[in-house]
Amino acid sequence: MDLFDALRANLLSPVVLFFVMGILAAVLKSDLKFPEALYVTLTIYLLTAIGFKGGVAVSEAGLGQVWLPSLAAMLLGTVIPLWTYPVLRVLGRLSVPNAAALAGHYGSVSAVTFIAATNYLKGVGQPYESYAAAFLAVMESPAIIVGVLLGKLGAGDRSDALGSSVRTALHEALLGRSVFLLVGALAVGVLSGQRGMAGVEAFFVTPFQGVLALFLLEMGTVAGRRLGDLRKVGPFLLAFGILAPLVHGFLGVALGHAAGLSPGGATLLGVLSASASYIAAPAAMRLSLPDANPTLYLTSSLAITFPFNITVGIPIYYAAARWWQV
Amino acid sequence: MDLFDALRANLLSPVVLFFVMGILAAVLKSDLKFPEALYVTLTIYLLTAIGFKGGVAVSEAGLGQVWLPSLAAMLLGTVIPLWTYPVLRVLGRLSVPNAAALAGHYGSVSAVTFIAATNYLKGVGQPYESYAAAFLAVMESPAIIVGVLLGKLGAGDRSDALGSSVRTALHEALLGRSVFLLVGALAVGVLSGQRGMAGVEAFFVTPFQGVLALFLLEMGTVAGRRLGDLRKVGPFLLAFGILAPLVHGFLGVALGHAAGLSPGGATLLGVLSASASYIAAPAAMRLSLPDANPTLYLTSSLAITFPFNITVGIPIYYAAARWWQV
Amino acid sequence: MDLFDALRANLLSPVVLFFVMGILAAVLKSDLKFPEALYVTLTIYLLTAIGFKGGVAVSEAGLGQVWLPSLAAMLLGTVIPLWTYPVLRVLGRLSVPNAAALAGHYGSVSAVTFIAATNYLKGVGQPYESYAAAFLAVMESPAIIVGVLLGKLGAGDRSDALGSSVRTALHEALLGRSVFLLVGALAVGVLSGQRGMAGVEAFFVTPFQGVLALFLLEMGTVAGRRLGDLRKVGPFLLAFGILAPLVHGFLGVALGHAAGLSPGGATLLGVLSASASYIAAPAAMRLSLPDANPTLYLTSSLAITFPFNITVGIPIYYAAARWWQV
Amino acid sequence: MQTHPMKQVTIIGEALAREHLKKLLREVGAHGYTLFEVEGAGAQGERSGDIQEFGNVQVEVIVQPGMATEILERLQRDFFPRFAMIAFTSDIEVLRREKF
Amino acid sequence: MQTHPMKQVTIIGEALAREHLKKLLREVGAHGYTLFEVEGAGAQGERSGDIQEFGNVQVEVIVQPGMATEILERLQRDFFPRFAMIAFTSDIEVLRREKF
Amino acid sequence: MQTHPMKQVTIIGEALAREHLKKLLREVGAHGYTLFEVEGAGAQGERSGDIQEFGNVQVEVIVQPGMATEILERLQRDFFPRFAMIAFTSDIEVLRREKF
Ligand SMILES: Nc1ncnc2c1ncn2[C@@H]1O[C@H](COP(=O)(O)O)[C@@H](O)[C@H]1O
Ligand SMILES: Nc1ncnc2c1ncn2[C@@H]1O[C@H](COP(=O)(O)O)[C@@H](O)[C@H]1O
Ligand SMILES: Nc1ncnc2c1ncn2[C@@H]1O[C@H](COP(=O)(O)O)[C@@H](O)[C@H]1O
Ligand code: NA
Ligand code: NA
Ligand code: NA
Repeated sequence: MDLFDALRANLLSPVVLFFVMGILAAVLKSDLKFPEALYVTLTIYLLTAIGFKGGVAVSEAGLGQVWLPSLAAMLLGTVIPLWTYPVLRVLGRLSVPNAAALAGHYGSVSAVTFIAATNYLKGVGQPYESYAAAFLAVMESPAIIVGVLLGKLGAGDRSDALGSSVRTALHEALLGRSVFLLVGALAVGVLSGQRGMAGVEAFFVTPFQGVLALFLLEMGTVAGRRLGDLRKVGPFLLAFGILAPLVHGFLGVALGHAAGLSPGGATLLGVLSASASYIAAPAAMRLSLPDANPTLYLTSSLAITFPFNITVGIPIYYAAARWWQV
Repeated sequence: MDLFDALRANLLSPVVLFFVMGILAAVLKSDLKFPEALYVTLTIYLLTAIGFKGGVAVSEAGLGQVWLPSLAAMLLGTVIPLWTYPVLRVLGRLSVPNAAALAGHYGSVSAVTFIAATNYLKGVGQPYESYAAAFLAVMESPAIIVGVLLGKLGAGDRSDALGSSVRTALHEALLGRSVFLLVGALAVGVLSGQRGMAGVEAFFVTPFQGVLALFLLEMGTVAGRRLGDLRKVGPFLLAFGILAPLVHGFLGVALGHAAGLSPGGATLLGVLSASASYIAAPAAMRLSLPDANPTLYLTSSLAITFPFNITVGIPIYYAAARWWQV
Repeated sequence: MDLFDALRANLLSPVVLFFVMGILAAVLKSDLKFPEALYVTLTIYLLTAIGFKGGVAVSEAGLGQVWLPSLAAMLLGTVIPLWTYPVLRVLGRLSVPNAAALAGHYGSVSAVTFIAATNYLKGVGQPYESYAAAFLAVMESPAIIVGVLLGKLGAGDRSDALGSSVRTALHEALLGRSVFLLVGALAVGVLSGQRGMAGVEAFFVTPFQGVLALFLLEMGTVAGRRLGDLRKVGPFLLAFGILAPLVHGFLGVALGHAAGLSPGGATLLGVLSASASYIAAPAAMRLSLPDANPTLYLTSSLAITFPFNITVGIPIYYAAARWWQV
Repeated sequence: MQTHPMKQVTIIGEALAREHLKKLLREVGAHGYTLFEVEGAGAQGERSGDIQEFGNVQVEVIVQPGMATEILERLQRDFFPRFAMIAFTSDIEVLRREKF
Repeated sequence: MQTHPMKQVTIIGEALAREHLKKLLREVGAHGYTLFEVEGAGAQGERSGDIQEFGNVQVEVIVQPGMATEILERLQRDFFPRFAMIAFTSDIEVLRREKF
Repeated sequence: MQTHPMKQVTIIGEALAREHLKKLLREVGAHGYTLFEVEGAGAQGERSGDIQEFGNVQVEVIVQPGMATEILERLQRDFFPRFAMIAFTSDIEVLRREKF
């Protein structure tokens, strides 16, 4: 399947079409609005399900097989901010806190983008290492910490203030809802294994794709409502929000390949590397880098990079992973 | 199966029994109360699912087969208010806005009643045109516009004010949550087709009937809480709330038959024609015909016609559709 | 399978592991918090599903088979407070209202514990009388009434005041959300029977265990947040919260055996007898025995007895039921 | 714009008191009320909103000064001893005094 | 701590008026607003929150006294005849007067 | 009916500040608080409640005048620079002054 088919398969999948429908709802000012409780519920479900499935997969594959690619993923997340930061500072002429915050966002990951990618691979019948959720779990936090450190050191903070805000960031990054659910469910999956899966599969696995479609309908409205802010972020961030994921995506695919992952697994590592956090990172940055402007990082991660990855990014990284292999 | 069996099959189905249980909860003043977020969630799920399924069915059947009965449905919705209005004015001695608002409600449709009917047909093993959801989509709005026009013209409104309130009604009717979800999901279904259905069937189709049962439990409490208002609407509306659906039901069945629908499809068109809107129409009327009294249209559509159709109406229209065929 | 395996099977099941994860979330002060609407939704689903399934089972088994064990269950619930009360008064030196309220809690039942037990039996492949949900339905209320009576008589209330507060308790106990949902769904199940089950099984049965796992994740956070109150209740209630369920559990198992239940059914009766109410009873007691201290009965039922039963209690009662049989 | 002085009585207390509070307001003859769920903490500990039964409700009712006093007296007598609850009044200016 | 007197305008009415109220506040030039869903009862009967469309919203807006009067007048004229609604003002003290 | 004058401090700001606000209230020694989620708009744009993390909370705390000033000073210093937030005080009359 060439890039065109890969794109077509994605753009005509219910998940992506519902996402577009959500964007339309926001743009057309329809009064479609999901209750907050539903948003939280869907997040809890998706994170728990993906973590649990991943944990069961880890228990099947054995840590011996999982640790290397996981370590690679973690490193990737940690280093991405290190070059993203100078780029944003120099080319983007962004202030220290803004550059640091954005760097943290792009090093961290978007769980929903990852889930959409697994869903895409299922759709095109491409197998992948189902323990890949472990990559997701280990990639979310480190970049956030690095981002905060860059911001503090760049501002030449006195070490004590530094310590406290890194502690805040650590707390947010490790005990924040998303990370906690993901890691916790992973542990549950590892401990209960295939035997435990049998009982709950009908809830955590079977309806999963449909729930994702519904969730992306909502995410469409959320992203759509921010499209208005595109004017505010200027041309540089517009370009960055699309080029950064492409660069990071190919890098992730390459690294995944090097770490011995299948094309499916390499695609997922590419997607993780290309995705930008829009929940955990903003929360941590608001608290640890209060001088950074939320409009900048939220708009670029949520209104530019997220839709780009969901619609065309994923198939591109997949095509890259397959091209690489041959 | 004769009318008696048809009724029995309906009244002993979980969906209807849960509905009755909900009415009891309200009447017995049990503290059973669904959180608003759950109500919204169930609505979103049911509308998205029915729209998506319908869209896939349309993509299977092809527009060539769908357009004629859909047009018939649309016409039906548009003309029903035209005779309902004078009846309400003359026999019911209702004011212009009240008569116009009610006419709009009974020309429009209740998605839940339609869904309950598809569920009933499944239960009795009666096949039906699964693209019928398209009828639902095209019947909701026109009658609302007609109703508003009747109210404005009847009040001899100056054209500009007329224009503005028709515009409000149009916005409500076309971008209101229910219509938008239904039409949007239909489009998604048409575009992704059977291939897309495969992935999300386990969420949008398999558990559908059970979700409907839960939703009708809630709708029972909602309708039950309004039973107290029956005193307020007087004997005429009581009779109207039961006779109008019967007349419109038979008419819909007949028209469906004429449009070449199967007995199942004719039943559904009859149900749509018989049902009265209690969400989209009230919302539009509150804004466009503020002088109409909400107690009148909400009580008759929600506390009289809706329970009547759910319990005995649906089987009656089905019996009619079968009788017609032979 | 010996006690150790029985325990192991329970402690490594997703349901229990998610419960522990929830406790951890609360203890580690993660910001994981379920929206109230989700809590209510999950309760409604679980109670409706268990009631409906039970009702269908009753319609299959026939009342002739159900009435005797149900009566036994009801009696058990009624008498448990009668000895619990003096124990709490004399050994625990608790005030009349506190002792009476606690007695009512431990005579009544926890639906979630029951559901977790059915789930456990499924997990270990142990069949049980699936109409056992009827026991749950008849055991919730009587003990609450008895508890209120004990409190009022113990306080030497004037009969009229007595009457009114018993009436309040009756209303709470019979029309409270949980009892109403359970009994109502049971009735729906009895009336619609196996035929009705076919349509809604995919929603009320198939995903049930997974939903339970998610719900116990939340219940873990709820229970975990109350662990801090353990200091407040003193050593006596700590011991009581663990010994009472053990004693009542064995008693229930024995009675179930005598009433001719299978080991599975006897286990469930034991679990019901061992469990303590933490929703219906507290609500009723707050209103009918306002002088009783909520911290005492909520902490012992929710923070001690509930976790004890969920983790180790259930397998113990099961082992007892199997040991008894041979 | 002719406005009229009124009293707003705000009652915050455990959700279990909900129906009892509505009953009280009916009895004293208040013309209406507004109610929503809140979480909070006070002398009787933290009341988080995760379990409805354990949460709080906030009730706002606008009445003539005389009725405000009556409501407070009833709360003092029948509710404060039984429920985790606070109540207070504030001065407001309403339109259409006849509504209250 | 230098505080400044301001008016808080509170509007409670049916959810359908939501967007119209936001529009009104934009038109009069309020710098912000706060909004949440409530249930309630009044002359136009009970409005429980189970169906969003049938529920109420409470809108709080902090403005200069002059703007408060303007808002009330607009409500009186355009909203009270059409929607189940009440409105009232209360005196508050804010920080950073320039925000309002 | 003996009532006592108190200050109600109302804080409306982004949900992320939630725990920090609770901490502040503990530090100044407030006896309680009431909290609920709201949506709103202000200088820092619209904050709709669809994503908890992007929404607002409204915190109401009843305290002695002295403590009210202390809370406002802390908000001014530590919160206003970091969070989208407003705060104001109003005069109320409570029962059982000892509770506050
Ligand atoms: N000082 C206070 N300020 C604001 N709300 C309070 C205060 N004290 C108590 N509350 C509210 O009133 C409820 C019951 O208070 P209490 O009876 O003191 O536990 C608490 O859960 C809070 O929601
Ligand atoms: N006296 C009152 N006190 C508090 N809220 C009120 C009062 N009267 C009306 N309301 C609120 O305003 C809404 C509309 O009032 P009404 O137009 O009188 O039905 C009601 O649903 C209540 O939420
Ligand atoms: N003038 C106002 N009236 C009522 N609420 C306001 C006002 N200004 C701001 N707010 C609330 O305070 C939050 C933060 O305000 P801001 O920091 O100005 O964005 C807003 O989201 C609103 O909920
Ligand atoms: Na990334
Ligand atoms: Na109709
Ligand atoms: Na018990």
